[in-house]
Amino acid sequence: MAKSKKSTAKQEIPKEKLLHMHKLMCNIRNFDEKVNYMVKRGQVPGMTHFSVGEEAANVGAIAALSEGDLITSNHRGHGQTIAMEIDLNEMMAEIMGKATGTCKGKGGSMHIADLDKGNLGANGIVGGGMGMAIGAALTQQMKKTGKVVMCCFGDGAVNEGTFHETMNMASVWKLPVIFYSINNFYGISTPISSVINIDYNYQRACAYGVPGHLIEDGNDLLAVYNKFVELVDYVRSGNGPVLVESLTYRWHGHSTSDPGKYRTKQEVDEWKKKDPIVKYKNYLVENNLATEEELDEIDRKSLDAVEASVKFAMESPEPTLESAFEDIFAD
Amino acid sequence: MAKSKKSTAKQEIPKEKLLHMHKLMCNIRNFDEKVNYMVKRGQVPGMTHFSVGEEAANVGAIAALSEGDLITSNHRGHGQTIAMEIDLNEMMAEIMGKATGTCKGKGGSMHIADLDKGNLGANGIVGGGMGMAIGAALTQQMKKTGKVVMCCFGDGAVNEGTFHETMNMASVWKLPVIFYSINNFYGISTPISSVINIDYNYQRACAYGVPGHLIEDGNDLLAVYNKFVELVDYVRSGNGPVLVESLTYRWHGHSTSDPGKYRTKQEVDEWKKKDPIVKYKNYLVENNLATEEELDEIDRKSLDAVEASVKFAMESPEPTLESAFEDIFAD
Amino acid sequence: MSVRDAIILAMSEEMRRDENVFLMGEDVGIFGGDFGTSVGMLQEFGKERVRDTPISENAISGCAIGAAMTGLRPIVDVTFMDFIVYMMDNIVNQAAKTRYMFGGKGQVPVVFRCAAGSGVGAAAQHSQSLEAWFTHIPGLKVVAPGTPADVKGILKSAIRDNNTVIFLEYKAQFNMKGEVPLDPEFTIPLGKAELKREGKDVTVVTYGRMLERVLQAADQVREADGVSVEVVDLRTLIPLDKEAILNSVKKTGRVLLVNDAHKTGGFIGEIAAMIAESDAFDYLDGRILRLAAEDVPVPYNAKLEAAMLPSVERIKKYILKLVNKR
Amino acid sequence: MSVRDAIILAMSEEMRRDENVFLMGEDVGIFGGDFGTSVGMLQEFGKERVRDTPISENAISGCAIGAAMTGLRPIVDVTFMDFIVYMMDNIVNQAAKTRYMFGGKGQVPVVFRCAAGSGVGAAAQHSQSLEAWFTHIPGLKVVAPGTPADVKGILKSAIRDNNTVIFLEYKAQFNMKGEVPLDPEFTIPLGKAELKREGKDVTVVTYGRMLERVLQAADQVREADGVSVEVVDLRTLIPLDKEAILNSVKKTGRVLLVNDAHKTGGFIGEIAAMIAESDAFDYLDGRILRLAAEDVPVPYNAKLEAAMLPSVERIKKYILKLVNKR
Ligand SMILES: Cc1ncc(C[n+]2csc(CCOP(=O)(O)OP(=O)(O)O)c2C)c(N)n1
Ligand SMILES: Cc1ncc(C[n+]2csc(CCOP(=O)(O)OP(=O)(O)O)c2C)c(N)n1
Ligand SMILES: [Mg+2]
Ligand SMILES: [Mg+2]
Repeated sequence: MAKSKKSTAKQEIPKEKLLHMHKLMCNIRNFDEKVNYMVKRGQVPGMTHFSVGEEAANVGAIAALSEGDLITSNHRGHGQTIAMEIDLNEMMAEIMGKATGTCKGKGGSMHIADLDKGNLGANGIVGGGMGMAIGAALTQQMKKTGKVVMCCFGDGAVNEGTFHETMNMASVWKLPVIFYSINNFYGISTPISSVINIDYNYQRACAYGVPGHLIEDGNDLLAVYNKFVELVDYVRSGNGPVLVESLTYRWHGHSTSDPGKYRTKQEVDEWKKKDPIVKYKNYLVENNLATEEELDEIDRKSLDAVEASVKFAMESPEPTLESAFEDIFAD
Repeated sequence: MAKSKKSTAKQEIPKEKLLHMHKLMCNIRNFDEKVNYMVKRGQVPGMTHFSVGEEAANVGAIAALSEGDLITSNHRGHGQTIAMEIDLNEMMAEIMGKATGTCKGKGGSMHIADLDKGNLGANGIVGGGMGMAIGAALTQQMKKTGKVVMCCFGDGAVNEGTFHETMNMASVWKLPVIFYSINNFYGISTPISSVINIDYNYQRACAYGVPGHLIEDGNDLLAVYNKFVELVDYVRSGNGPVLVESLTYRWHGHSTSDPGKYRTKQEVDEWKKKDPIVKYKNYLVENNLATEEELDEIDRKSLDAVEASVKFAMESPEPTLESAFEDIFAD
Repeated sequence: MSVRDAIILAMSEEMRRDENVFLMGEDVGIFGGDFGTSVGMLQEFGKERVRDTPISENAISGCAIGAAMTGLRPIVDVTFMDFIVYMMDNIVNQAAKTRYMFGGKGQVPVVFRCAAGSGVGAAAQHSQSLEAWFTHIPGLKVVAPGTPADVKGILKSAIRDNNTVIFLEYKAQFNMKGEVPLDPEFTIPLGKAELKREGKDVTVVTYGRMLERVLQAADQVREADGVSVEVVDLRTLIPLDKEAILNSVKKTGRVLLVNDAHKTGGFIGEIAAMIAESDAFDYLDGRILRLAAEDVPVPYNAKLEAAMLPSVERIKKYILKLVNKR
Repeated sequence: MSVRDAIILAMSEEMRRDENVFLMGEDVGIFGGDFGTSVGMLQEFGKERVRDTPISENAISGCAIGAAMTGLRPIVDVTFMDFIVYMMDNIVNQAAKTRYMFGGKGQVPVVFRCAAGSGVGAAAQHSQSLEAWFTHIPGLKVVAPGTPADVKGILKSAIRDNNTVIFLEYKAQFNMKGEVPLDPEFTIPLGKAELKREGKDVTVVTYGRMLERVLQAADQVREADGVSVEVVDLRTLIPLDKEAILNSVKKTGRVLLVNDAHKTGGFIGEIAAMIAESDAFDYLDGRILRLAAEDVPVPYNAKLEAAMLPSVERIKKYILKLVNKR
């Protein structure tokens, strides 16, 4: 099973794309930090999970997809959704429960979706998106669209039975789907090492006759991106599914309220030193692929966009009571 | 992953045990052929699944257990139950739905259990016994009984999510449980090769960090027995679970009614030539471990016992209507 | 035509009509389905569209839902309804809620065909009618037709519906025969009950497997006792045709509810409650009676198994009790 | 003491009393439970008996059942009740039926503690009260206490019971406070309702989360409108204390049923049906009214979420409607 290559842009990624990926990482960081800020002040009404620290693992993977490809995600879906370039205004409005939100205020953080852009939705059930992912892949196969599906989940999710059943079905039917385990080392408080008896999740690929891949530095945007370019190509070519795992870390608690006793401050600080955005910035600057000013400017604009989204959300109306009774059935 | 040894009795199995295992195989064969005969004549009221052809895979495994060890089984549970030395009268009565049956006529073929003897029951749900098995193993571990649990299922059952979750939990907690896949090459009409993308089920052990074992000739009683002696010892010693697979074949249809179009007569006939009982008899006689007469006499007695069980069942009363309303809750 | 053939015909017609429709499930291919409900379809439609699956109910249901969200229209053969236990997340937390949670985007047109009920000596884990679970979940439709023609018409509508539909078929009735329209455009709208008998003395509301017995009982009491029974056959449980039920109750003032699921927590309890809170309450001349399967796991023994269900005799007795004839 | 502390106390007392009792579930250890309902227990009882699990609801429930069949007495922290979808086979096809299928042998003493209901802005997949599913399955007990004292007493009885018990606790009420007896031998028998208020004009039957609102409503209408409300708090749904319900209905002749689960197919429908088929029907002075959560998936927006549930105001309105006061 192949291991990932280190940072490199030798496949000549256009500068535009390089900067765009930086922007997306900034968007995730700034958006989630802002939401976290508001959560702490009681300005967000519901449960949220943040992708801060996991920006590279999200952006690098999704940047390797093409127009028309699809994803499913999980409760920690902000990173993927933003990488799929959802409208930030609508996303913020949704998290604040407003009528202008992605889901008209009825879904919230755990259910942000964008079907038109191929995002089949975040999911509150661990493993809940896996079945959908292989089904979406079956559609691509039967309709011969040439599109692939990326199924994103955490490390703890690999212990759900649905992981096993869907991996196997995808393998047997050679479905165009990438199973992507974003390993942040914990499922809530539970270290992944205490709930599997192998070293890595990607090794489970052996049980399904599919290739397994590890991206050891999931905070290295280009390592993630390069690996995914290769895997997306493999899957799109009709070879069936793959299982891939990135190692990364979440900076914040599991969810809105998390006493955090299960990991040390030291461990968290170590990981903060491996900040994926700083790492990427340094790489671009050191290799003369972008200037610090350019990158900071992108970050500033991103911050502005996030602030604008808050304004948009704040000024948006609450959903009407009647709207609660709509959208249950399709015509 | 170790492969099985061929027939051998060099671990000096006492003659009594050798003959006893023959008797148990005859009991399974004779019992199920008799039930099949009655099913065809409409004398059996419900759904049944037969172990004919799979006698060695059942008896060899269970004969390696000790007093106090436990098993769970599946819909095709006759073989295991008889190997666990259930009372044949009560078993036949149960299959005929009589008040004197193992389950008072309320469970039938798919729910025969004998909790006192450590048989936690057949199960109508594919994979339904796996959770129970690891739970029973947890009890042995927490109470330090030194007993092990054998969890029996088919080949198709490895695609249930519960297989994955229970294997993993057993591995992580080092539970004393043997996962045993009796591979008869089909789940109803579906060839196992069409629903997994690896060669054998036992190879899935890799996903859980547990040893996987293949018994290539699951119709060779002593090959099965010897392997299980080794595995039971390994598991009893506190090393955690194993996954083991025997290759065998069912002679009859999946269940009571089965058009059988999914496999050729030729294939079935080939397997009948590999009759586990004939193979074992030949081995014993050729190695002067028993005479043909002795063995035939055992077979005859077994037939008598089966006939007696039919008589017992026939003469037994139907359960009363009131009994249907009993046994729902424990006091 | 038998119920079995009506099912095959309905699916086949819809698969001819719409290439997005396909069938998936365990042993639906060469085996022709655990209950023979897809015999011959592999030959006509091929392996892609009559799709044998691993024994993986969770993946089957999840795959169907994902396929439906992206443009296909899967029919899932659940086989024994009891196995739906392994599909609950996909049906309840995903399919039923997706559109709502996404603010009205997306749809999940899947039909889950479930072989329900007792009657084949398969005991407690293979004999359940679990429709009540799904009627409780907003976002799902639930149907249970009781004649071969209704089976065909309702199944076709279920396949054409853009929502997830739980379709009950009864293992004890696959061989039940009746007239079935052969017109491929024959459908029966979901949400419409049918008066299978008109009457003025007593209303009996039922659906699915029990319809057959209710009709026998109704005909017999009419003949023998001169009691005129109105039989309201729901066919669809969700959406529920409340109007049909309430109109009949207002007309007769007496009502008996019958289903083959366990009594406690069964769907007929919902109907009783719905009547008791409506204006039809004021028309009632007596208690709202229920007849259902006894609250015990289904026993294996054939006599006990049969005795756990409402019989024609008991249905008659209850009807007569309502009109004080006995 | 809060409901949360009552749960911790009940479990801890029982674990001290009986070494076979243990707790298992996701994050019950150092995290102290998703809702803090096992804070401190790891420290007292250690990792063997306060057992963190993988995210494997099927294995958790199966393991608990197998352990129970062989002599242990597990308590499972299901956390959000919505996740019980992955436990359905083990609970419904195995735990509920094992003893019956085996002809009266074996028992499965497991308590499944389920955090039910809405109220924390967690939307449709984290807010369900699914008790109706389990009340429909013979062989299971179902309980839903509504005060800290009842939580303690009922949970202790559930742990001591030799059957599988589905225990509902409400995420919106973990901080609710009340007097709780500290006597380790204090228990409340399963199957006994309690008259939380005696009254003569109207009966309100409720359980679980809605009790608090019903009591407020009852007190307010007594005060403001002079209506005397009898509040029957079921606490246990299965086995159901029918006598307590029917006696009260016979006394008052008017009845309102309230729960926080969806209306259609909810357990109060069963209660309405039970009343309407009983001799209490003849004592009824008016329709049997129900108030329940609306039949929509639980929306995220806090105002909508709140509006989907029966409010104190609406409960009062329905009570007054029954006595024709408004
Ligand atoms: C079926 C189910 N079980 C449990 C939960 C509660 N839960 C939410 S997130 C989570 C941990 C998930 O861990 P992981 O997959 O590693 O994702 P992460 O949160 O670390 O990104 C758990 C147990 C759930 N939402 N769904
Ligand atoms: C959960 C569930 N799904 C499907 C079935 C129907 N079913 C009964 S036996 C069987 C095949 C099992 O195959 P295998 O595990 O290989 O056992 P075998 O019958 O070959 O011994 C199936 C699909 C079931 N009983 N339970
Ligand atoms: Mg994680
Ligand atoms: Mg098999």
